[in-house]
Amino acid sequence: MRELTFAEAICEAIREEMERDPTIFTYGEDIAKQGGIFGTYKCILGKFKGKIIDTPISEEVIYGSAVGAALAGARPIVEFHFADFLFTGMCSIINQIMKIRYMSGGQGKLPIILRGPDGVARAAAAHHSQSIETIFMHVPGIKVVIPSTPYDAKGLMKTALRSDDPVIFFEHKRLYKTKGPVPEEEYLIPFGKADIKREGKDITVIATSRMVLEALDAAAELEKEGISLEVIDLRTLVPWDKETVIESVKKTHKVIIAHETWRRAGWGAEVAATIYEEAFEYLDAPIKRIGAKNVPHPFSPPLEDAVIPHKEDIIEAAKEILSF
Amino acid sequence: MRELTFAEAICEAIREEMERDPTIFTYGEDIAKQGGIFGTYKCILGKFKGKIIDTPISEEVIYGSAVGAALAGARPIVEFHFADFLFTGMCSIINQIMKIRYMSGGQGKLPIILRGPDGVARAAAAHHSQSIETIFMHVPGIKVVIPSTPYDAKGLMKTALRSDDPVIFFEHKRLYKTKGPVPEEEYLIPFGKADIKREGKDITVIATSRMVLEALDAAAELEKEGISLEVIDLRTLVPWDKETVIESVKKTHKVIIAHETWRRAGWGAEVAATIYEEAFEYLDAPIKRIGAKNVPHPFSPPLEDAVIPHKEDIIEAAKEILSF
Amino acid sequence: MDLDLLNLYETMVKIRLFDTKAEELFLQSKIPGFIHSYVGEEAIATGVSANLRPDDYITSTHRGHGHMIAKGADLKLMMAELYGKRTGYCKGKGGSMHIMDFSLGVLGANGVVGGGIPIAVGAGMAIKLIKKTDQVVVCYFGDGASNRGTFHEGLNWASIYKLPVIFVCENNMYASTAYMPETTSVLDISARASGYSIPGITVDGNDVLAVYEAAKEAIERARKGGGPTLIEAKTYRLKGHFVGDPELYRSKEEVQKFWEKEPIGRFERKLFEEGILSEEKKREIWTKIEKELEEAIRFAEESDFPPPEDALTDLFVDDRGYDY
Amino acid sequence: MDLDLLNLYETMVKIRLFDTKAEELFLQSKIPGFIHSYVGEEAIATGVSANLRPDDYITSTHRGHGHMIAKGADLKLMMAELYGKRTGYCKGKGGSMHIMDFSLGVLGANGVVGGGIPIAVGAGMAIKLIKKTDQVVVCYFGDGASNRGTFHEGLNWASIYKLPVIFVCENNMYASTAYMPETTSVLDISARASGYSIPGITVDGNDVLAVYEAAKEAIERARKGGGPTLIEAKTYRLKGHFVGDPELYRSKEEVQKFWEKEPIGRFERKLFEEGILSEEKKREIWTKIEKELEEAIRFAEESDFPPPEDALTDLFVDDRGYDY
Ligand SMILES: Cc1ncc(C[n+]2csc(CCOP(=O)(O)OP(=O)(O)O)c2C)c(N)n1
Ligand SMILES: Cc1ncc(C[n+]2csc(CCOP(=O)(O)OP(=O)(O)O)c2C)c(N)n1
Ligand SMILES: [Mg+2]
Ligand SMILES: [Mg+2]
Repeated sequence: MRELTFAEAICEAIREEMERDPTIFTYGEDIAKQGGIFGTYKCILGKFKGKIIDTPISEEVIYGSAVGAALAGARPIVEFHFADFLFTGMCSIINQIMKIRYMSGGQGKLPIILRGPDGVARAAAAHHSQSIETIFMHVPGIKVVIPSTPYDAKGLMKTALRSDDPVIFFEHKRLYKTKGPVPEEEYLIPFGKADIKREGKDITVIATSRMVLEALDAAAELEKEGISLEVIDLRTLVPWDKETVIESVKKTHKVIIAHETWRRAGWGAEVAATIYEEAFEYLDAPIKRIGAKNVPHPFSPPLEDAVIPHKEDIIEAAKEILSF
Repeated sequence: MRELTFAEAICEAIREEMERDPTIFTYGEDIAKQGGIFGTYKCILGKFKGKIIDTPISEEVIYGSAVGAALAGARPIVEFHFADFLFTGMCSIINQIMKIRYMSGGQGKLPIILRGPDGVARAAAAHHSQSIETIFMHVPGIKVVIPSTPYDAKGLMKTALRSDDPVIFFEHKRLYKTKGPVPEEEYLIPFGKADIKREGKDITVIATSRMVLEALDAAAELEKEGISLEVIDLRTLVPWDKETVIESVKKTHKVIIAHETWRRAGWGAEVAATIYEEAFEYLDAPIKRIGAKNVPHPFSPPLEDAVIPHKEDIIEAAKEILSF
Repeated sequence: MDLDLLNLYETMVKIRLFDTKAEELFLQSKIPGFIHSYVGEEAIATGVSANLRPDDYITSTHRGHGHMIAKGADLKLMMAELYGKRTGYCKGKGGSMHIMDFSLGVLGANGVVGGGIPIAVGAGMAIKLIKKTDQVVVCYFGDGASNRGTFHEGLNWASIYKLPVIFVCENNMYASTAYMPETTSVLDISARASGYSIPGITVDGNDVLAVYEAAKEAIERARKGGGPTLIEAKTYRLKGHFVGDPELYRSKEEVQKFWEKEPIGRFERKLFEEGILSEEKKREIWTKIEKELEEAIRFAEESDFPPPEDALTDLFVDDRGYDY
Repeated sequence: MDLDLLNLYETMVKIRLFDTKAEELFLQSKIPGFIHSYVGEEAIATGVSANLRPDDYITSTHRGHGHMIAKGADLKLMMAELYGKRTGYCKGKGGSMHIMDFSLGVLGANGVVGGGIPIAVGAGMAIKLIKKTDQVVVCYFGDGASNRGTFHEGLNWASIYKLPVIFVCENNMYASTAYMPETTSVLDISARASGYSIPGITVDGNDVLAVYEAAKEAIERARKGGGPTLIEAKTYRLKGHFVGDPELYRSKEEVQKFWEKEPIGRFERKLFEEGILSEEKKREIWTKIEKELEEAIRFAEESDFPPPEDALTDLFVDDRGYDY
């Protein structure tokens, strides 16, 4: 099958949907003239005249305007440049995008997509490295997509672009250049459906985004030692696929949850607590949660590596859990 | 002992510390002329000339200015008016206040207090009812105080005002008028020290803020049925008192966690996951987590009541847990 | 559009009576939450809306009853919403501060000061870039809001893209307890327009015809592609910030003085002088509105509260898999 | 202060050579992360800082090397920070984009565009309200930042309280890929000053003496309690937005044209003409700086990376009980 990079897959989804739906338009900082700083708009560079728009550095309006655009009949794709700058317009997101339909008593619909990069790049430090998906799982009002492969990214982006609800779509910086098979034919991936990226029988690893790749690497290494990991990629956090997770837990009785965002009160805690609630008697050992250390992201590479999680952390956790 | 309201206790702490430390000043919206909309500045109304300041509605500066003020040698107490409007200046908080000391490699100190109301009032709806303490437990860089009694509020506020680190201090709207004993003599309450508000032997209830009162009410009712709840008030979430919690769990083997903020990915998930990690074999039943339903806060009183948790939810959870 | 002066008069009286009644009902505890009265500012929404078509949009504020009524709202549905009844505009989920009717073009009253500005700008983008119609958007906000970042970002944005957005600043001299000159660094907020290279004009906001004329010019310009305008309508908030405000920050004399300039009596005198209004006609109008209002109150009182389970609807169009 | 022209020259050359070298080292992969070059804008920080005392403050931007150097930074500690070494200004935690030295009065380079504005305002508050000294604060930011809400909130705030803050907008015609007139609704950003009733002035930012004079006037006024000034220094970003920028958004010819106006050659010619600088003196200055720079590089290269455990220090002054 044809291979695309993660960035190309996203771009293709956007291009196809923009061709199909004339109400889609997209705006954000630095997208129109260079095709986006990570190349996510390369395939539409110079196309769709008037519908790919560079904006001022005015995040409260970048995000909040999506509400008005959607209610007036358009379908905005808003780039957030870096997840760290979601905070710059957070009120527009959390208090407007995520609440207005509910406050209105269900009037209208809000087909809004917020998309952009999150996660660490390399030595980008505390203002350009954050992963903050947990906040949008905690505060109600938006669907949260956080894919790990080009295939998933395309299929989920297409679903997002046909959804009538607000969606936030996180693209990990270190994934943009990764390649994977993407069929030429159209396909959509529903929200709330996890993907078992690798079947296994000893331990269930639940991950998203970059940590799925780390989990797969860990699984490959542990296989040599006769340890079999099942790697579940949640793909969407709101809604999230409890059934697939619980089913796997009932098979393996052991769980590792891995995310790049901070460990403390990260979404791993929610998934863990839910597993205990729904499959308490099936668990052989406490769930291991892996996440970043609870500090901002330091600049210096060795410090950065000490803060974010890696496959080694998964391997270590697997060994610990087996010796519980 | 003398009784004060929650609002009076906070004000007294601020007044005493302002008398002691001439570098303290305070600003925010609507504080100087009416003593604050919930009366938290009544006891200093007209005092400390030039140090109690009404500001424009400019939250990004209200919060961000605290960094400059602190680094230039002052000790700002910044009121956030409503927790919902923390989002309006979230970048100043999360990207500046919470990161700058770390990014600087530990230069200087940041004696900043963000304080103000959170939680439901009555029919204040989606923009004036939120509790968002979990976000500050998840993202590293600030200490989180969330008291339930006038006594604790005063002692913790005084500690905050002598701390050299940023502190966010949440005062529940429905607590402001509650009364409780507050000694005339000076006392401080350290961060990271939970308070057992009621001893019990059957179930540990871990709560903060308004839910502590609900838990105490639930405990009083359940006592009649011979069920004994131990009610732990965490008081601070960063840092939080794992030891006291684990000790109690080892005694009761059963746990309920109750907070007013949304249940999904709320701090209850972190506390639950931690308990499982550290006291797995001591647990007789899955932990019950109680929080708001995962929707914005509706206006209409019966809907609001359907969304936020009450003592009845604790009672129900207790009965369920005992019949596990 | 042909201007019907009696129509203007009738709209102003309707707003006045609605808000006067709402205040009364609030003080009788029939209306929960908060109410912000538009009494004294009726000429603004009335004069502006007389230029609007049903398919034009507005964004409103926390003080939004007048904006809704001037745009043609049904008093029954409004009153029911204020009561928190299921028959209200937002099924009881919004309340006074978040009342809206997308089908009327009202993209929301808003509990966030300045929160409507990005929304208005977004509607303008959809109109200009996607729908390519000659609709316009009116964005109401207060003097206090003019100090928020959204004001700046929104006006710059609307100017750059020449959006059909008319920014109407209702300068009622107070932002809650704050006297406008003490928190706002210009005497005329319209002076800020030059910072965005757009026309700015100050009008007497208590003179409905002056407002009408200023709005007419701005709206016609916007419809023809001439871009945004900033209109500052100078008025005075005759009532407290919210119903129940102790108003410690201003003198009764000051308020009294401004009652003499209130817009309805002023317009009425003019209409009498010009023979357009007679005592009889006046009685007819008032009686009609009073009846309409009584019906609205009856409707609200006789309507049911929403059942608790309604709290878990209306967040998403598609909530499959969502976890309430 | 007596103006030493050779001193100005030397500072500009130091900045130029530092950033030229940093670019080179970055391209050799010796410096990780991002680098934003100040080449071509040296006259601004140099002209401004010549008016500053050691106890004055500045807030800087992502393009902050020049601001640091002009305020007196040690090139060794700077270079070590860029390398991510433990001997750097921030022990490797900040890097180029978050370099700071509080003891020099540099309250941070900042990865958030416009993020320094609230910080500067806060330092101004501490000076004016608490410390009551005649210190001043210079707040640097770009043309792009002038469209952020913080600009508006900050200037209004500084005006109201008459704070000793000098806002220096470095208008280099680009905000990343965005050409200034396409995202900014005024031709002269200084025109926005009138919206805050403060003096606004545009100077040739490539003329160090013009910058010096404008800053002198503004800083003297601020020291005497005359409040803030907005200085727009018009310049041009000769290098890409960051080192490695493909610069698809502008022509080589355009850049070439502006190289002819670059500030150092221009000032040099003047100094030669006036007999203040000779070829010999010039060589002496350049050689001295080149040596200083070599030493700085050697220092950086010979320094150690921080050990991983350093990642868990410097967040709080008091981290007892904190959970990393
Ligand atoms: C972002 C934000 N900050 C603070 C508040 C609290 N608040 C509600 S109304 C108000 C005053 C608004 O003043 P103005 O914009 O002049 O409108 P007015 O009430 O005078 O109509 C304030 C501070 C809020 N709702 N939103
Ligand atoms: C709040 C925020 N939004 C976006 C960015 C990404 N970004 C970094 S620099 C930059 C352009 C800044 O332009 P300007 O203020 O003119 O400064 P210059 O780079 O020209 O010195 C952008 C958009 C950011 N760092 N922060
Ligand atoms: Mg006002
Ligand atoms: Mg620039």
